[in-house]
Amino acid sequence: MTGAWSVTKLTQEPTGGPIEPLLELRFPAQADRLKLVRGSIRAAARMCGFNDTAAQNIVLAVDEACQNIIVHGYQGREDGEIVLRLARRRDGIQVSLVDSAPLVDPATITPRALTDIRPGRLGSYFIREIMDSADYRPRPDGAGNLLEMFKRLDGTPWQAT
Amino acid sequence: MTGAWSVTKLTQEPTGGPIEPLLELRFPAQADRLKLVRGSIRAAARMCGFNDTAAQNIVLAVDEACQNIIVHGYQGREDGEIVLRLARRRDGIQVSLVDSAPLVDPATITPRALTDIRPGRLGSYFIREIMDSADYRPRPDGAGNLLEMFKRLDGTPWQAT
Amino acid sequence: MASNLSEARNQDVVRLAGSVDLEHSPDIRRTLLDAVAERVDIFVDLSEVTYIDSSGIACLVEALQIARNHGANLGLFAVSRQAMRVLELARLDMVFSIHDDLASALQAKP
Amino acid sequence: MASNLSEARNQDVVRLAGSVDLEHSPDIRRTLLDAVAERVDIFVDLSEVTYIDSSGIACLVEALQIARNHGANLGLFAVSRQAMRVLELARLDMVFSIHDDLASALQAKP
Ligand SMILES: Nc1ncnc2c1ncn2[C@@H]1O[C@H](COP(=O)(O)OP(=O)(O)O)[C@@H](O)[C@H]1O
Ligand SMILES: Nc1ncnc2c1ncn2[C@@H]1O[C@H](COP(=O)(O)OP(=O)(O)O)[C@@H](O)[C@H]1O
Repeated sequence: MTGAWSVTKLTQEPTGGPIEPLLELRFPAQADRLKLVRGSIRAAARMCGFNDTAAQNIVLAVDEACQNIIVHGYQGREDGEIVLRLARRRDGIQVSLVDSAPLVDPATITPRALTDIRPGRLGSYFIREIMDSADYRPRPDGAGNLLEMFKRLDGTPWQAT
Repeated sequence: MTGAWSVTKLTQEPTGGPIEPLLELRFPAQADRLKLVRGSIRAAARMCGFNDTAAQNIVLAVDEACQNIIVHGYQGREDGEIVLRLARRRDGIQVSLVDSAPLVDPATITPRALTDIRPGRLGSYFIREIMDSADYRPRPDGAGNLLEMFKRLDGTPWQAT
Repeated sequence: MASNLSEARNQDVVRLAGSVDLEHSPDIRRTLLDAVAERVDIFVDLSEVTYIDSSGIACLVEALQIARNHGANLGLFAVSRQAMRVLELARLDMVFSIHDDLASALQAKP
Repeated sequence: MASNLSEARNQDVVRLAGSVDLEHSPDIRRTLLDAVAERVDIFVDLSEVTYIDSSGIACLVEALQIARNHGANLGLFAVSRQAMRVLELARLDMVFSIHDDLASALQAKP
């Protein structure tokens, strides 16, 4: 893996067939809201064909991405909002996160090394371990970030680009 | 109760203090989407202070209101959308449902009588049994309906107006 | 949250599981109406029901009515806590004959 | 989904329950750091943990490091399936000493 882990084959070449929107969730970027969305993520993953363990892992990855927006993106700003979109593809689940926080440089998101036994950098590590891709880019209108994540049904492991 | 059960004290005289938005959910008006939102409703009700049995009842009431929008409002129209807003008040939970279906005449929503042993009219019966108020009115822009429901924390029974 | 629904017909027993909701009630209705069409007493196992809504309750009520029209009965047994809460809300816990398990349901047959 | 979190300090045992997540980890961190400050071995009961995220894992790792710096240890016991899944994902199941129950944890004390 070469520094950033942001650009993946997924967004360059969508091959998974049509994207079916399942549910959009919109909530204030606050830690106490995350418990409200976990059940939806889990049920959406089940609906996309994942078993319950896989679905719980997907919940963790999406939750971690939301936490990063709350903690690092908005840095505790009270009026921040997160939009979470869940969509089904024939070959997996697609999860999008939209924020209005300052633009993120994906190169700064460096997951911990496997041998690291320190408290930090676990969130991005979980996202990378669990999802097949996570693609950070600016929103088209430039007013924030768009994080597009995908998890394949067959469980093909993470492919660095 | 005088025919319709739509107008309640709640919207005429909000006395419960500030309304804190918890979560907004937006989904296609389809039966297979309801399982995606139940967990959020339950967690929101718990967050508002309801015990788990009360929270499960609130899930049922909101689910029934969504079903009525799917079945009676959109009548199976595939492009219909439902917006569900969950908010916390000091004295309970407020749930709003927004649709773009033809305008409903609240007078036509007649829950089953207690002695009725027939398959229908159970949905509005559950809503009335469980919630403290359910107020149907047109959206301000006239493009659909707004259903505002409230459940008090102390469990004061339904008050007809 | 899981919506896995399984119905197993075994003689006069129908087993419902998971979410007995708007998504699954068309299938469940078919199963129940097929069962009561045979004009024998039917017992419905609700032990694995995690969620039931008005459409699920309506299936049970409709099947009960048809059974009674035939001079037969439709009883419920091993009703999960979730399902019992909703039956009680609907005030139908006194309308259905409800049994702890299949053995007592069969015992109670007239 | 429930986020009820209870921590009970009882000698060298800390019990975590419910969601060990971003909402609750500041309190949990305080509890764990207070516990390891006493420079004795600490055992953490994770049997009732229904959800744990990176912030919860980070609390455990930080407390483990402080304990080790004191020449003490921090062990986990009765780890719930949910918590074990996340510890394994983090490859920390080999870093913590993990015991089936408190008795075996105490037995394993050097
Ligand atoms: N949404 C984001 N906005 C800004 N920076 C981010 C975002 N997500 C991750 N980062 C950066 O990546 C780093 C690693 O994130 P993570 O692995 O979740 O660990 P931690 O949150 O413990 O630092 C963060 O410290 C932060 O600098
Ligand atoms: N959102 C709605 N839009 C239009 N009509 C509605 C709506 N909700 C309820 N109704 C009317 O109220 C009646 C009673 O609803 P309900 O008690 O849920 O029973 P059922 O759905 O079994 O008819 C419906 O048959 C319908 O005519």
